[in-house]
Amino acid sequence: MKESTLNKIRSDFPALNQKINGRPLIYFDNAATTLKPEVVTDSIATYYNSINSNVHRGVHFLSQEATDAFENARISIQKFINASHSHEIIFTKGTTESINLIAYSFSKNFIKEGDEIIISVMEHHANIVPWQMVCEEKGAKLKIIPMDDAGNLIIEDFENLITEKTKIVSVSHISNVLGIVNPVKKIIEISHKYNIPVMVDGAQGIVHKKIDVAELDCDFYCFSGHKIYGPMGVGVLYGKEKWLEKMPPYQTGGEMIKNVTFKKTTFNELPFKFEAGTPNVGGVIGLQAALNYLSATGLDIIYDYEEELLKYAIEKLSLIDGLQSYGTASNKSGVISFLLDGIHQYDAGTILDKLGIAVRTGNHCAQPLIDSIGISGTIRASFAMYNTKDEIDKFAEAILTVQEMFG
Amino acid sequence: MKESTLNKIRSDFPALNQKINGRPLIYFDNAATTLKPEVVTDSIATYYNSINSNVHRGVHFLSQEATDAFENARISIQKFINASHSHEIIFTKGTTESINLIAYSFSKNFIKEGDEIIISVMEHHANIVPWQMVCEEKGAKLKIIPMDDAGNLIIEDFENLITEKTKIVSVSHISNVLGIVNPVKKIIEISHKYNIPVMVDGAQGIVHKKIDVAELDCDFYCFSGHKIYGPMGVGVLYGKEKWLEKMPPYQTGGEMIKNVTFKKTTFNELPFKFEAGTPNVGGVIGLQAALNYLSATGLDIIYDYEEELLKYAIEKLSLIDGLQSYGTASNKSGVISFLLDGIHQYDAGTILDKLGIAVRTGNHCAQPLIDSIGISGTIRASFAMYNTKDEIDKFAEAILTVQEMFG
Amino acid sequence: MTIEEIENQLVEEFGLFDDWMDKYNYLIEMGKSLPVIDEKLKTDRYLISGCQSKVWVSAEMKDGKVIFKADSDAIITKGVISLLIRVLSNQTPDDIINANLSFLDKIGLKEHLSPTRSNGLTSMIKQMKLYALAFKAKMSK
Amino acid sequence: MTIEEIENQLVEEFGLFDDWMDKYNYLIEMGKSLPVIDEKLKTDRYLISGCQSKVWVSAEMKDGKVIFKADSDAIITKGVISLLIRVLSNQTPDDIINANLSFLDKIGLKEHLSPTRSNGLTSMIKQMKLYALAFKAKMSK
Ligand SMILES: Cc1ncc(COP(=O)(O)O)c(C=O)c1O
Ligand SMILES: Cc1ncc(COP(=O)(O)O)c(C=O)c1O
Repeated sequence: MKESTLNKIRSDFPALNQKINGRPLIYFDNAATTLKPEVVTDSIATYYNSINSNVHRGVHFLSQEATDAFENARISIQKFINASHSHEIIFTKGTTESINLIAYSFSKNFIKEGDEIIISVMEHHANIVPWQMVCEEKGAKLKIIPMDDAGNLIIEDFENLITEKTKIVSVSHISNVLGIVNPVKKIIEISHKYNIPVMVDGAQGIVHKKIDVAELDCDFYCFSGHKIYGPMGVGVLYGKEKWLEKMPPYQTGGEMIKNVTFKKTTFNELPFKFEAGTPNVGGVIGLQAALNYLSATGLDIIYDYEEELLKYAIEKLSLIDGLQSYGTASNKSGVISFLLDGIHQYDAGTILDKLGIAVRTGNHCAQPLIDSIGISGTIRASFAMYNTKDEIDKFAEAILTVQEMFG
Repeated sequence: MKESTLNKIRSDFPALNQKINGRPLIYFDNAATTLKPEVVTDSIATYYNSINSNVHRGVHFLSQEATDAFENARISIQKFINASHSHEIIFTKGTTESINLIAYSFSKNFIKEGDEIIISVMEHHANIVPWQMVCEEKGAKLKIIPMDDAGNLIIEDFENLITEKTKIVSVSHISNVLGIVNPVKKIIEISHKYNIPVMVDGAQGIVHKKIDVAELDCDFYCFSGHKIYGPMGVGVLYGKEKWLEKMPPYQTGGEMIKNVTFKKTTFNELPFKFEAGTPNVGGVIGLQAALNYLSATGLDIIYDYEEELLKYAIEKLSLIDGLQSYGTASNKSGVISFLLDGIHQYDAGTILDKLGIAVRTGNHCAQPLIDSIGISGTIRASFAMYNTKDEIDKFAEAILTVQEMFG
Repeated sequence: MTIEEIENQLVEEFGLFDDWMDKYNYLIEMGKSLPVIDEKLKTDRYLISGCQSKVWVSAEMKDGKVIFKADSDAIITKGVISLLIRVLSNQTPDDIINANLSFLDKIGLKEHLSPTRSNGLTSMIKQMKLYALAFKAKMSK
Repeated sequence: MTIEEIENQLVEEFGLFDDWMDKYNYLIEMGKSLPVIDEKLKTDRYLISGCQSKVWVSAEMKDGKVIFKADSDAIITKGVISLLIRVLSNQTPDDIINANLSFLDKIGLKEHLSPTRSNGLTSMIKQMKLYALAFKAKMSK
């Protein structure tokens, strides 16, 4: 990325322009939530301060404008991930809700006692617990794809897990702890051989990779707005029409119905069937602004730069004695996790914070993965397009300071 | 309200400052969603442009700030509705989700085959369909409190509906179609005599009445941020601790768990048990800003003025020939619904829109109520604190124009 | 007349009004003068549902041309319907299928055809084109 | 010494440092010198759970005073624990229950006691006060 582009980007994110404990903020907690470019908050404010209205069914001008803006955002998102139809884009409040929706609605029609669901060992709790609930409710069984020491999912083991009782496979695109990019395309190919649908948890994938759901051929793809420079409280569930059509509604109420009598209620068509209640129009418009910002900046430029940054960070950290990295496989994106010998991650995180560096420590909502490695947590640094090599240099220095303090 | 106060309020809402079809906007669609004072969008922008962070479990400074801001907002809301504990305030994405949550979690532990659920004839679809789903799922029965011609719920009939199988009563505080303020306190008293919990759909109530859940003694109270001058995508479920403690979680994932292994997952305490995934921190902060704005303006001043406005509107409309009002009972707030003889509501709404007046027409997501009156919809005008008598005068004139055009 | 000729005619007619109220008054007139359709066609079978104003539409084939009949309970909707019928009725299936109906934009009534507008008109046009398609398929057998 | 006296002493000690790094170095020293607790107390029974750093706390009654023992797997947390033990251990139940611990604020470590901070210290103080309450109840029987 050209330096001028990087500077331009940095100037678009007001939150970068602050000091923490007297030092310029170095924000390496992007996997938890990214900062927002000013166009996002501007677009939200503009929406509320002008066309602010509830959508659908309103005859008045503002309501029409709001509806058009909302439905245009749906089409933008459809194009951004290359879905076939805009009605395959369902708005939710985030990845967690998207997965809960699928777990509920898919299992209602397709999972019965004795059936099996496959996830991987490196899933976020959001892609574990909803399936555990389904298993408990239905008497189904959860099976786990293991990984090798470098963090690669073991594909042969996966194929062996599949039986005729396997009804769905749900895996993360990119691990939020290790940054490993999982071979989702391979997993989808294998699963489809057995006619098993695959849902991809794209909470981390959406921001670091070009997503083309047609090419991936995944059956479901989920992500959160707030992890791709958009606002909180809005998320997306992409689902193939053929599956969404066959799934019953999840939440019920206004918008998602066609006809209500006390005797019998009939439901609306896609996508509305899955969108009960007043949607988060402001949030959806903010998300659209974020995606537009990315497209305008140039996706390839961003992905290349992020790759460069990650490589640089990995190199830098590899020079530090007493630093143990996790997830060393080569296919990585956006995230590194490590520990310092003899130093608790909480201690390290606290001192890094004092030095103006925001990292996350702990189990990152992926406790089974952390347990399987046999540690109590990691220090996680996760990068975004506005981070710099200079910040990574400072980070490496700060780690040395931490080691000295606890040495 | 003093004119200077009213002018100040109007100047705080940027959306009022626009023309629709060449005329100054008269926004009478407040029951669908209110406009937002600038402090709301400002507070959202400030959050995203500075402390923007994911909450809970983060060691770094910004994450702490975000967590404190988020939990302070919870306490603000607790105080606003006078709940006993801040952990009785659950953040959702809106009223619809709040009701879905209760319907799911309450019924899971407390409703079995043959049990009965009581709602009223004037409920919004959001307070009908989730209960229909529960009834279908569990083999329970939905019973309906009827109303008289003026729109009063018939309390004697309600008491007769109660049996030992009645497990929960769910009614709206204020009807979104008729503006009738239901006798919820009376309904709660009666229900509690039989140890039946009551949930109040406060989507319309929250904005026109001082809500004191302790005094009301309701077991649950729900509302949406966007109908009380706050952002979309955030809502509240208040529940008494004793009920929330006994209800299983609804959505699952991060935040709401204590411990996850592939064998066994244990859940977090209240309120987190019911808040899966990254919450809408920006939305919650925007909602808090809205409530602070109301408190600073003075709740009593606002409620008195809204009453005055409504009375004025009712009087004005009563002078118009060929105008049929619905919900003529005396205890009304914020909303009027009517039809013009021989004129379809859609036609009237279209012309009013051309005249710069935003009203809503149709069944207002309360089809059973509309059916029970024997009409196909109404024209609904709903008021907020920034509306004026002058606007109501213009509205009355506009209605005459409509009558002339279709006469 | 061809579809295009009728469209031009309508654009001209509406060009006479420079204020919206006259335009709507004219539309209302047209709505009122739309031939009333047989009450027995006003059944669920011909109903376009899920809308604020009900719209019924039926079609039959006569001498290679499609004859539409339609109605609505809202008069403005009826007005727009009458325009659509003037343009599309008594045309060949092919011409109907290919019509782009840009005249509504030109006369400032495009808003009524927004797919998000719940007056049933968008669904009605879709339905009219579906009828044309069906007749075309039948003819070519 | 009374709780207040010890608090003042700590405020004085920390007053010597004018930069955060010295303060944290001192805290780390204190953490390291916290008497190691019996490994057999490091069980779930004494664990304050749900936190990033584990905290164990136990208590016993001696001559009308409560003796606390505590530990953590994180050294900064241990440092703060050692301060809390210096202040609260060997005090009467009543004094413990009434302690407001404002010294942490004064020495610039208040952040560690934020209820939203998941280091377990807030829960630990709650637990210490609960122990004190329990002993008090036992005594008054
Ligand atoms: C891989 C993965 N899945 C799911 C989630 C949950 O996303 P959200 O909290 O936005 O619902 C996250 C975010 O923490 C994640 O990283
Ligand atoms: C009485 C009532 N209940 C429930 C709702 C649903 O609220 P929301 O769409 O914000 O979830 C509304 C709003 O339309 C309402 O007026």
